[in-house]
Amino acid sequence: MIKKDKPKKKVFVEGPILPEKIANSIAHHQVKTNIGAHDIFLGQVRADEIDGKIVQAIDYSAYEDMAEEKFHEIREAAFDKFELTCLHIYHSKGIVKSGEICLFVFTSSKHRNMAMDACRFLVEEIKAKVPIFGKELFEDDSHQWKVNK
Amino acid sequence: MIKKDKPKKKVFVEGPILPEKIANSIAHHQVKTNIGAHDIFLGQVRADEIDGKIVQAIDYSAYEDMAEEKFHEIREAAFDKFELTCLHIYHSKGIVKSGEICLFVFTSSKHRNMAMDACRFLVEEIKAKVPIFGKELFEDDSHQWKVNK
Amino acid sequence: MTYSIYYFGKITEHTNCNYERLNCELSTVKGMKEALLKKYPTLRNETFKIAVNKNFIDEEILIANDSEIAVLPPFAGG
Amino acid sequence: MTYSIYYFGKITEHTNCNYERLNCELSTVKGMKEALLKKYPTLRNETFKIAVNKNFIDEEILIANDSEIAVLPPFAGG
Repeated sequence: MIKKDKPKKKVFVEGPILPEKIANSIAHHQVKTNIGAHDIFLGQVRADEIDGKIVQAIDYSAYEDMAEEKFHEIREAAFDKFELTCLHIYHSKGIVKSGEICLFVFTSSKHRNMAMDACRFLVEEIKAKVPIFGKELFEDDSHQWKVNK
Repeated sequence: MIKKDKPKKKVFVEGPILPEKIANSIAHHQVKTNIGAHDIFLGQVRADEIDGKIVQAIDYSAYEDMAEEKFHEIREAAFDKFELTCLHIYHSKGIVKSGEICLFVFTSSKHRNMAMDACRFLVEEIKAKVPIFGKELFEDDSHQWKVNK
Repeated sequence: MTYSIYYFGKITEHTNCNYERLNCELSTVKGMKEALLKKYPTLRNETFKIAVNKNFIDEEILIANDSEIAVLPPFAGG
Repeated sequence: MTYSIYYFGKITEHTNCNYERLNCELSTVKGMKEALLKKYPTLRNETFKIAVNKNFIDEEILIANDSEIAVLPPFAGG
Protein backbone atom coordinates (compact mmCIF):
# COMPACT_ATOMS: atom_id res chain seq x y z
CA MET A 1 0.00 0.00 0.00
CA ILE A 2 1.52 3.31 -1.09
CA LYS A 3 1.30 5.99 1.59
CA LYS A 4 -0.74 8.95 0.45
CA ASP A 5 0.49 12.43 1.33
CA LYS A 6 -2.88 14.09 1.61
CA PRO A 7 -4.53 13.76 5.00
CA LYS A 8 -7.47 11.43 5.01
CA LYS A 9 -10.79 12.87 6.11
CA LYS A 10 -12.70 11.06 8.82
CA VAL A 11 -15.84 9.48 7.39
CA PHE A 12 -17.25 7.55 10.32
CA VAL A 13 -19.56 9.18 12.83
CA GLU A 14 -20.88 7.47 15.94
CA GLY A 15 -24.61 6.70 15.65
CA PRO A 16 -27.08 8.30 13.22
CA ILE A 17 -26.31 11.31 11.03
CA LEU A 18 -28.51 14.12 12.25
CA PRO A 19 -30.44 16.52 9.99
CA GLU A 20 -28.67 19.41 11.76
CA LYS A 21 -25.31 18.09 10.56
CA ILE A 22 -26.64 18.11 7.02
CA ALA A 23 -27.94 21.67 7.44
CA ASN A 24 -24.55 22.77 8.79
CA SER A 25 -22.77 21.20 5.85
CA ILE A 26 -25.04 22.99 3.42
CA ALA A 27 -24.62 26.30 5.25
CA HIS A 28 -20.83 25.99 5.11
CA HIS A 29 -21.00 25.93 1.32
CA GLN A 30 -22.69 29.29 0.96
CA VAL A 31 -19.33 31.06 0.95
CA LYS A 32 -18.32 29.05 -2.12
CA THR A 33 -20.04 31.21 -4.69
CA ASN A 34 -18.69 29.29 -7.69
CA ILE A 35 -21.02 26.42 -6.79
CA GLY A 36 -24.26 26.23 -8.79
CA ALA A 37 -25.51 22.77 -7.85
CA HIS A 38 -25.38 20.40 -4.91
CA ASP A 39 -26.50 16.79 -4.86
CA ILE A 40 -27.08 15.00 -1.58
CA PHE A 41 -27.72 11.30 -1.14
CA LEU A 42 -28.99 10.02 2.19
CA GLY A 43 -29.26 6.38 3.17
CA GLN A 44 -31.97 5.75 5.76
CA VAL A 45 -32.46 2.56 7.78
CA ARG A 46 -35.67 0.81 6.72
CA ALA A 47 -37.96 -1.04 9.10
CA ASP A 48 -38.04 -4.03 6.75
CA GLU A 49 -40.15 -7.02 7.66
CA ILE A 50 -38.16 -10.26 7.44
CA ASP A 51 -39.93 -13.55 8.28
CA GLY A 52 -42.54 -11.64 10.27
CA LYS A 53 -40.04 -9.66 12.30
CA ILE A 54 -39.42 -5.93 11.91
CA VAL A 55 -35.94 -4.40 11.72
CA GLN A 56 -35.58 -2.01 14.67
CA ALA A 57 -32.06 -0.79 13.97
CA ILE A 58 -28.82 -1.63 12.22
CA ASP A 59 -25.61 -1.95 14.19
CA TYR A 60 -22.85 -0.87 11.78
CA SER A 61 -19.28 -2.03 12.15
CA ALA A 62 -16.37 -1.71 9.76
CA TYR A 63 -12.83 -2.69 9.06
CA GLU A 64 -12.13 0.96 9.74
CA ASP A 65 -8.55 1.30 8.56
CA MET A 66 -9.33 -0.31 5.22
CA ALA A 67 -12.64 1.53 4.96
CA GLU A 68 -11.01 4.95 5.43
CA GLU A 69 -8.46 4.02 2.76
CA LYS A 70 -11.20 2.94 0.37
CA PHE A 71 -13.18 6.11 1.07
CA HIS A 72 -10.04 8.09 0.28
CA GLU A 73 -9.48 6.22 -3.00
CA ILE A 74 -13.13 6.65 -4.01
CA ARG A 75 -12.99 10.36 -3.23
CA GLU A 76 -9.82 10.79 -5.33
CA ALA A 77 -11.40 8.84 -8.21
CA ALA A 78 -14.45 11.12 -8.11
CA PHE A 79 -12.31 14.25 -8.22
CA ASP A 80 -10.48 12.79 -11.24
CA LYS A 81 -13.64 11.80 -13.08
CA PHE A 82 -15.88 14.80 -12.39
CA GLU A 83 -15.42 18.56 -12.15
CA LEU A 84 -16.27 19.01 -8.51
CA THR A 85 -15.87 21.94 -6.20
CA CYS A 86 -16.00 19.67 -3.19
CA LEU A 87 -17.42 16.44 -1.87
CA HIS A 88 -18.13 14.99 1.55
CA ILE A 89 -18.94 11.51 2.77
CA TYR A 90 -20.16 10.48 6.22
CA HIS A 91 -21.16 7.00 7.34
CA SER A 92 -22.49 5.86 10.69
CA LYS A 93 -20.96 3.27 12.93
CA GLY A 94 -22.78 1.72 15.86
CA ILE A 95 -26.53 1.72 16.27
CA VAL A 96 -28.79 3.53 13.77
CA LYS A 97 -32.52 3.09 14.37
CA SER A 98 -35.04 2.65 11.57
CA GLY A 99 -35.92 6.04 10.12
CA GLU A 100 -32.50 7.43 10.97
CA ILE A 101 -29.78 8.31 8.48
CA CYS A 102 -26.64 6.17 8.11
CA LEU A 103 -25.03 7.59 4.94
CA PHE A 104 -24.60 11.18 3.79
CA VAL A 105 -22.92 11.85 0.43
CA PHE A 106 -22.65 15.49 -0.63
CA THR A 107 -21.28 16.69 -3.99
CA SER A 108 -21.00 20.26 -5.26
CA SER A 109 -20.17 21.56 -8.70
CA LYS A 110 -20.63 24.54 -10.97
CA HIS A 111 -23.30 22.71 -12.97
CA ARG A 112 -25.91 20.11 -12.11
CA ASN A 113 -24.77 17.17 -14.24
CA MET A 114 -21.36 16.84 -12.64
CA ALA A 115 -22.80 17.01 -9.12
CA MET A 116 -25.46 14.39 -9.89
CA ASP A 117 -23.15 12.02 -11.80
CA ALA A 118 -20.53 12.20 -9.07
CA CYS A 119 -23.03 11.58 -6.29
CA ARG A 120 -24.31 8.46 -7.99
CA PHE A 121 -20.79 7.22 -8.67
CA LEU A 122 -19.84 7.69 -5.02
CA VAL A 123 -22.89 5.87 -3.67
CA GLU A 124 -22.30 2.87 -5.94
CA GLU A 125 -18.59 2.74 -5.12
CA ILE A 126 -19.21 2.98 -1.38
CA LYS A 127 -21.75 0.16 -1.46
CA ALA A 128 -19.45 -2.09 -3.51
CA LYS A 129 -15.99 -1.39 -2.16
CA VAL A 130 -16.04 -0.27 1.46
CA PRO A 131 -15.83 -2.97 4.16
CA ILE A 132 -18.80 -1.95 6.29
CA PHE A 133 -21.04 -4.55 7.94
CA GLY A 134 -24.60 -4.18 9.15
CA LYS A 135 -26.32 -6.25 11.82
CA GLU A 136 -30.08 -5.86 11.46
CA LEU A 137 -31.60 -6.04 14.92
CA PHE A 138 -35.12 -7.30 15.55
CA GLU A 139 -37.46 -6.64 18.48
CA ASP A 140 -36.92 -10.10 19.99
CA ASP A 141 -33.12 -9.57 20.21
CA SER A 142 -32.50 -11.81 17.23
CA HIS A 143 -30.57 -10.44 14.27
CA GLN A 144 -29.51 -11.02 10.69
CA TRP A 145 -26.59 -9.65 8.68
CA LYS A 146 -27.42 -7.22 5.91
CA VAL A 147 -25.98 -7.78 2.42
CA ASN A 148 -25.82 -5.03 -0.22
CA LYS A 149 -27.36 -5.75 -3.60
CA MET B 1 -56.92 22.32 -19.04
CA ILE B 2 -58.47 19.50 -17.04
CA LYS B 3 -59.08 20.41 -13.43
CA LYS B 4 -57.22 18.15 -11.06
CA ASP B 5 -58.91 17.04 -7.89
CA LYS B 6 -55.81 16.81 -5.73
CA PRO B 7 -54.82 20.01 -4.00
CA LYS B 8 -51.72 21.62 -5.43
CA LYS B 9 -48.81 22.10 -3.07
CA LYS B 10 -47.23 25.52 -2.82
CA VAL B 11 -43.77 25.49 -4.37
CA PHE B 12 -42.71 29.12 -4.16
CA VAL B 13 -41.03 30.52 -1.10
CA GLU B 14 -40.10 34.17 -0.63
CA GLY B 15 -36.32 34.69 -0.79
CA PRO B 16 -33.63 32.03 -0.34
CA ILE B 17 -34.29 28.47 0.85
CA LEU B 18 -32.58 28.14 4.22
CA PRO B 19 -30.53 25.11 5.33
CA GLU B 20 -32.83 24.82 8.36
CA LYS B 21 -35.80 24.26 6.05
CA ILE B 22 -33.90 21.41 4.40
CA ALA B 23 -33.02 19.92 7.79
CA ASN B 24 -36.67 20.12 8.86
CA SER B 25 -37.79 18.38 5.68
CA ILE B 26 -35.30 15.59 6.27
CA ALA B 27 -36.32 15.23 9.91
CA HIS B 28 -40.00 14.94 8.93
CA HIS B 29 -39.19 11.84 6.90
CA GLN B 30 -37.77 9.86 9.78
CA VAL B 31 -41.23 8.56 10.68
CA LYS B 32 -41.52 7.04 7.20
CA THR B 33 -39.60 3.86 7.92
CA ASN B 34 -40.22 2.32 4.50
CA ILE B 35 -37.83 4.88 3.00
CA GLY B 36 -34.30 3.62 2.33
CA ALA B 37 -32.92 6.42 0.17
CA HIS B 38 -33.32 10.16 -0.26
CA ASP B 39 -31.90 12.29 -3.02
CA ILE B 40 -31.73 16.05 -2.66
CA PHE B 41 -30.83 18.51 -5.38
CA LEU B 42 -30.03 22.09 -4.45
CA GLY B 43 -29.60 24.95 -6.91
CA GLN B 44 -27.33 27.68 -5.59
CA VAL B 45 -26.89 31.17 -7.08
CA ARG B 46 -23.40 31.56 -8.53
CA ALA B 47 -21.37 34.77 -8.42
CA ASP B 48 -20.64 34.48 -12.13
CA GLU B 49 -18.44 37.08 -13.77
CA ILE B 50 -20.06 38.49 -16.92
CA ASP B 51 -18.16 41.15 -18.90
CA GLY B 52 -16.12 42.00 -15.83
CA LYS B 53 -19.10 42.36 -13.51
CA ILE B 54 -19.99 39.91 -10.74
CA VAL B 55 -23.52 38.60 -10.14
CA GLN B 56 -24.58 39.69 -6.66
CA ALA B 57 -28.03 38.11 -6.62
CA ILE B 58 -30.84 36.83 -8.79
CA ASP B 59 -34.29 38.35 -8.56
CA TYR B 60 -36.69 35.51 -9.40
CA SER B 61 -40.14 36.13 -10.79
CA ALA B 62 -42.61 33.69 -12.29
CA TYR B 63 -45.88 33.32 -14.08
CA GLU B 64 -47.00 31.83 -10.82
CA ASP B 65 -50.34 30.31 -11.77
CA MET B 66 -48.88 28.50 -14.74
CA ALA B 67 -45.74 27.58 -12.79
CA GLU B 68 -47.75 25.95 -10.01
CA GLU B 69 -49.71 23.99 -12.63
CA LYS B 70 -46.49 22.87 -14.33
CA PHE B 71 -44.98 21.87 -10.99
CA HIS B 72 -48.10 19.84 -10.31
CA GLU B 73 -47.91 18.10 -13.70
CA ILE B 74 -44.20 17.38 -13.27
CA ARG B 75 -44.82 15.96 -9.80
CA GLU B 76 -47.61 13.69 -11.09
CA ALA B 77 -45.40 12.51 -13.96
CA ALA B 78 -42.63 11.63 -11.52
CA PHE B 79 -45.00 9.60 -9.34
CA ASP B 80 -46.16 7.74 -12.47
CA LYS B 81 -42.64 7.05 -13.74
CA PHE B 82 -40.86 6.18 -10.49
CA GLU B 83 -41.69 4.26 -7.32
CA LEU B 84 -41.52 7.12 -4.86
CA THR B 85 -42.59 7.37 -1.26
CA CYS B 86 -42.76 11.14 -1.52
CA LEU B 87 -41.29 14.13 -3.26
CA HIS B 88 -41.05 17.84 -2.52
CA ILE B 89 -40.13 20.84 -4.63
CA TYR B 90 -39.43 24.37 -3.42
CA HIS B 91 -38.32 27.32 -5.54
CA SER B 92 -37.47 30.83 -4.49
CA LYS B 93 -39.10 33.99 -5.69
CA GLY B 94 -37.68 37.44 -5.12
CA ILE B 95 -34.06 38.14 -4.25
CA VAL B 96 -31.60 35.27 -3.71
CA LYS B 97 -28.01 36.36 -3.13
CA SER B 98 -25.00 34.51 -4.54
CA GLY B 99 -24.20 31.50 -2.35
CA GLU B 100 -27.84 31.13 -1.32
CA ILE B 101 -30.16 28.34 -2.39
CA CYS B 102 -32.98 28.92 -4.90
CA LEU B 103 -34.16 25.36 -5.69
CA PHE B 104 -34.72 22.38 -3.40
CA VAL B 105 -35.86 19.07 -4.91
CA PHE B 106 -36.28 16.17 -2.50
CA THR B 107 -37.16 12.59 -3.52
CA SER B 108 -37.54 9.54 -1.29
CA SER B 109 -37.90 5.89 -2.18
CA LYS B 110 -37.33 2.41 -0.86
CA HIS B 111 -34.20 2.01 -2.99
CA ARG B 112 -31.55 4.40 -4.24
CA ASN B 113 -32.03 4.16 -8.00
CA MET B 114 -35.62 5.36 -7.99
CA ALA B 115 -34.84 8.31 -5.74
CA MET B 116 -31.86 9.37 -7.87
CA ASP B 117 -33.57 8.88 -11.24
CA ALA B 118 -36.62 10.80 -10.08
CA CYS B 119 -34.58 13.68 -8.69
CA ARG B 120 -32.75 14.11 -11.96
CA PHE B 121 -35.98 13.90 -13.95
CA LEU B 122 -37.56 16.57 -11.77
CA VAL B 123 -34.64 18.99 -12.05
CA GLU B 124 -34.55 18.71 -15.85
CA GLU B 125 -38.31 19.10 -16.15
CA ILE B 126 -38.37 22.13 -13.86
CA LYS B 127 -35.61 23.87 -15.80
CA ALA B 128 -37.30 23.18 -19.15
CA LYS B 129 -41.00 23.60 -18.43
CA VAL B 130 -41.66 25.98 -15.56
CA PRO B 131 -42.07 29.69 -16.41
CA ILE B 132 -39.61 31.18 -13.94
CA PHE B 133 -37.47 34.16 -14.82
CA GLY B 134 -34.21 35.31 -13.26
CA LYS B 135 -32.80 38.81 -13.29
CA GLU B 136 -29.08 38.64 -12.50
CA LEU B 137 -28.17 41.75 -10.55
CA PHE B 138 -24.70 43.30 -10.66
CA GLU B 139 -22.96 45.59 -8.17
CA ASP B 140 -23.44 48.69 -10.31
CA ASP B 141 -27.23 48.23 -10.40
CA SER B 142 -27.15 46.94 -13.96
CA HIS B 143 -28.65 43.53 -14.71
CA GLN B 144 -29.04 40.80 -17.28
CA TRP B 145 -31.68 38.13 -17.71
CA LYS B 146 -30.62 34.55 -17.03
CA VAL B 147 -31.39 31.84 -19.61
CA ASN B 148 -31.33 28.11 -18.76
CA LYS B 149 -29.17 25.85 -20.88
CA MET C 1 -62.36 40.00 -29.01
CA THR C 2 -60.82 41.02 -25.74
CA TYR C 3 -57.68 39.36 -24.47
CA SER C 4 -55.86 39.76 -21.15
CA ILE C 5 -52.16 39.86 -21.86
CA TYR C 6 -49.47 39.34 -19.22
CA TYR C 7 -45.80 40.13 -19.79
CA PHE C 8 -42.92 38.60 -17.86
CA GLY C 9 -39.21 39.07 -17.26
CA LYS C 10 -37.25 40.79 -19.98
CA ILE C 11 -40.39 41.25 -22.09
CA THR C 12 -41.65 43.89 -19.65
CA GLU C 13 -38.62 46.03 -20.53
CA HIS C 14 -40.12 46.38 -23.99
CA THR C 15 -43.77 46.76 -23.03
CA ASN C 16 -43.21 48.86 -19.92
CA CYS C 17 -46.14 47.09 -18.32
CA ASN C 18 -46.92 43.66 -16.83
CA TYR C 19 -50.49 43.52 -18.00
CA GLU C 20 -52.89 45.02 -20.47
CA ARG C 21 -56.25 44.29 -22.06
CA LEU C 22 -56.16 44.18 -25.82
CA ASN C 23 -59.14 44.51 -28.10
CA CYS C 24 -58.51 43.05 -31.51
CA GLU C 25 -59.87 40.70 -34.14
CA LEU C 26 -60.25 36.98 -33.48
CA SER C 27 -56.70 35.74 -33.62
CA THR C 28 -54.32 32.77 -33.53
CA VAL C 29 -51.08 32.61 -31.55
CA LYS C 30 -49.31 33.46 -34.79
CA GLY C 31 -51.54 36.49 -35.37
CA MET C 32 -51.07 37.57 -31.77
CA LYS C 33 -47.30 37.46 -32.20
CA GLU C 34 -47.53 39.70 -35.24
CA ALA C 35 -49.81 42.15 -33.45
CA LEU C 36 -47.36 42.31 -30.51
CA LEU C 37 -44.37 42.91 -32.77
CA LYS C 38 -46.30 45.72 -34.47
CA LYS C 39 -47.13 47.32 -31.13
CA TYR C 40 -43.65 46.72 -29.62
CA PRO C 41 -41.17 46.62 -32.52
CA THR C 42 -38.12 46.06 -30.27
CA LEU C 43 -39.56 42.67 -29.25
CA ARG C 44 -38.25 41.49 -32.61
CA ASN C 45 -34.84 40.95 -30.97
CA GLU C 46 -36.23 38.82 -28.15
CA THR C 47 -36.95 35.12 -27.86
CA PHE C 48 -40.40 34.53 -26.43
CA LYS C 49 -43.25 32.03 -26.34
CA ILE C 50 -46.95 32.68 -25.99
CA ALA C 51 -49.05 30.69 -23.55
CA VAL C 52 -52.83 30.63 -23.84
CA ASN C 53 -54.68 29.88 -20.62
CA LYS C 54 -51.38 28.58 -19.16
CA ASN C 55 -50.65 26.19 -22.00
CA PHE C 56 -48.69 26.22 -25.22
CA ILE C 57 -51.05 25.59 -28.12
CA ASP C 58 -50.61 25.20 -31.86
CA GLU C 59 -49.82 28.50 -33.55
CA GLU C 60 -52.79 28.16 -35.92
CA ILE C 61 -55.56 27.52 -33.36
CA LEU C 62 -57.95 30.39 -32.78
CA ILE C 63 -57.77 31.99 -29.36
CA ALA C 64 -61.16 32.21 -27.63
CA ASN C 65 -62.52 35.47 -26.30
CA ASP C 66 -61.39 36.37 -22.76
CA SER C 67 -58.41 34.06 -22.93
CA GLU C 68 -55.46 34.68 -20.66
CA ILE C 69 -52.40 35.25 -22.80
CA ALA C 70 -48.87 35.29 -21.43
CA VAL C 71 -45.75 36.41 -23.25
CA LEU C 72 -42.84 34.43 -21.81
CA PRO C 73 -39.10 34.95 -22.27
CA PRO C 74 -36.69 31.99 -21.83
CA PHE C 75 -37.05 30.15 -18.52
CA ALA C 76 -34.41 30.43 -15.82
CA GLY C 77 -35.73 28.30 -12.96
CA GLY C 78 -33.36 26.35 -10.75
CA MET D 1 5.28 -17.22 9.42
CA THR D 2 3.11 -15.20 11.76
CA TYR D 3 -0.02 -13.52 10.53
CA SER D 4 -2.43 -11.18 12.32
CA ILE D 5 -5.94 -12.16 11.40
CA TYR D 6 -8.97 -9.93 11.90
CA TYR D 7 -12.55 -11.17 11.64
CA PHE D 8 -15.58 -9.01 10.90
CA GLY D 9 -19.36 -9.10 10.99
CA LYS D 10 -20.96 -12.47 10.62
CA ILE D 11 -17.56 -14.20 10.41
CA THR D 12 -17.00 -13.51 14.12
CA GLU D 13 -20.02 -15.68 14.91
CA HIS D 14 -18.00 -18.63 13.61
CA THR D 15 -14.60 -17.70 15.04
CA ASN D 16 -15.88 -16.32 18.37
CA CYS D 17 -13.12 -13.75 18.25
CA ASN D 18 -12.27 -10.56 16.32
CA TYR D 19 -8.57 -11.12 16.20
CA GLU D 20 -5.94 -13.80 16.54
CA ARG D 21 -2.28 -14.38 15.67
CA LEU D 22 -1.72 -17.42 13.53
CA ASN D 23 1.57 -19.25 13.12
CA CYS D 24 1.63 -21.33 9.97
CA GLU D 25 3.63 -22.07 6.86
CA LEU D 26 4.24 -19.45 4.17
CA SER D 27 0.89 -19.23 2.48
CA THR D 28 -1.17 -17.72 -0.35
CA VAL D 29 -4.69 -16.30 0.03
CA LYS D 30 -5.94 -19.61 -1.30
CA GLY D 31 -3.94 -21.54 1.30
CA MET D 32 -5.12 -19.20 4.03
CA LYS D 33 -8.73 -19.84 3.05
CA GLU D 34 -8.21 -23.58 3.32
CA ALA D 35 -6.51 -23.22 6.71
CA LEU D 36 -9.41 -21.12 7.99
CA LEU D 37 -12.02 -23.59 6.76
CA LYS D 38 -10.11 -26.36 8.51
CA LYS D 39 -9.99 -24.41 11.77
CA TYR D 40 -13.61 -23.16 11.49
CA PRO D 41 -15.55 -25.74 9.43
CA THR D 42 -18.87 -23.83 9.65
CA LEU D 43 -17.30 -20.99 7.62
CA ARG D 44 -17.94 -23.26 4.65
CA ASN D 45 -21.50 -21.91 4.49
CA GLU D 46 -20.42 -18.27 4.47
CA THR D 47 -19.44 -15.92 1.69
CA PHE D 48 -16.22 -14.09 2.54
CA LYS D 49 -13.20 -12.38 1.02
CA ILE D 50 -9.69 -12.13 2.37
CA ALA D 51 -7.86 -8.79 2.37
CA VAL D 52 -4.09 -8.67 2.83
CA ASN D 53 -2.77 -5.40 4.23
CA LYS D 54 -6.13 -3.78 3.35
CA ASN D 55 -6.15 -4.88 -0.28
CA PHE D 56 -7.51 -7.74 -2.29
CA ILE D 57 -4.64 -9.59 -3.96
CA ASP D 58 -4.39 -12.49 -6.35
CA GLU D 59 -5.18 -15.81 -4.65
CA GLU D 60 -1.84 -17.30 -5.71
CA ILE D 61 0.47 -14.57 -4.41
CA LEU D 62 2.48 -15.46 -1.29
CA ILE D 63 1.54 -13.52 1.83
CA ALA D 64 4.57 -11.89 3.50
CA ASN D 65 5.39 -12.46 7.16
CA ASP D 66 3.61 -10.12 9.59
CA SER D 67 0.89 -9.28 7.07
CA GLU D 68 -2.45 -8.00 8.31
CA ILE D 69 -5.12 -10.39 7.13
CA ALA D 70 -8.84 -9.60 7.26
CA VAL D 71 -11.69 -12.00 6.71
CA LEU D 72 -14.60 -9.98 5.33
CA PRO D 73 -18.24 -11.00 4.89
CA PRO D 74 -20.40 -9.22 2.25
CA PHE D 75 -20.44 -5.44 2.55
CA ALA D 76 -23.51 -3.60 3.79
CA GLY D 77 -22.53 0.08 3.76
CA GLY D 78 -25.08 2.76 2.94
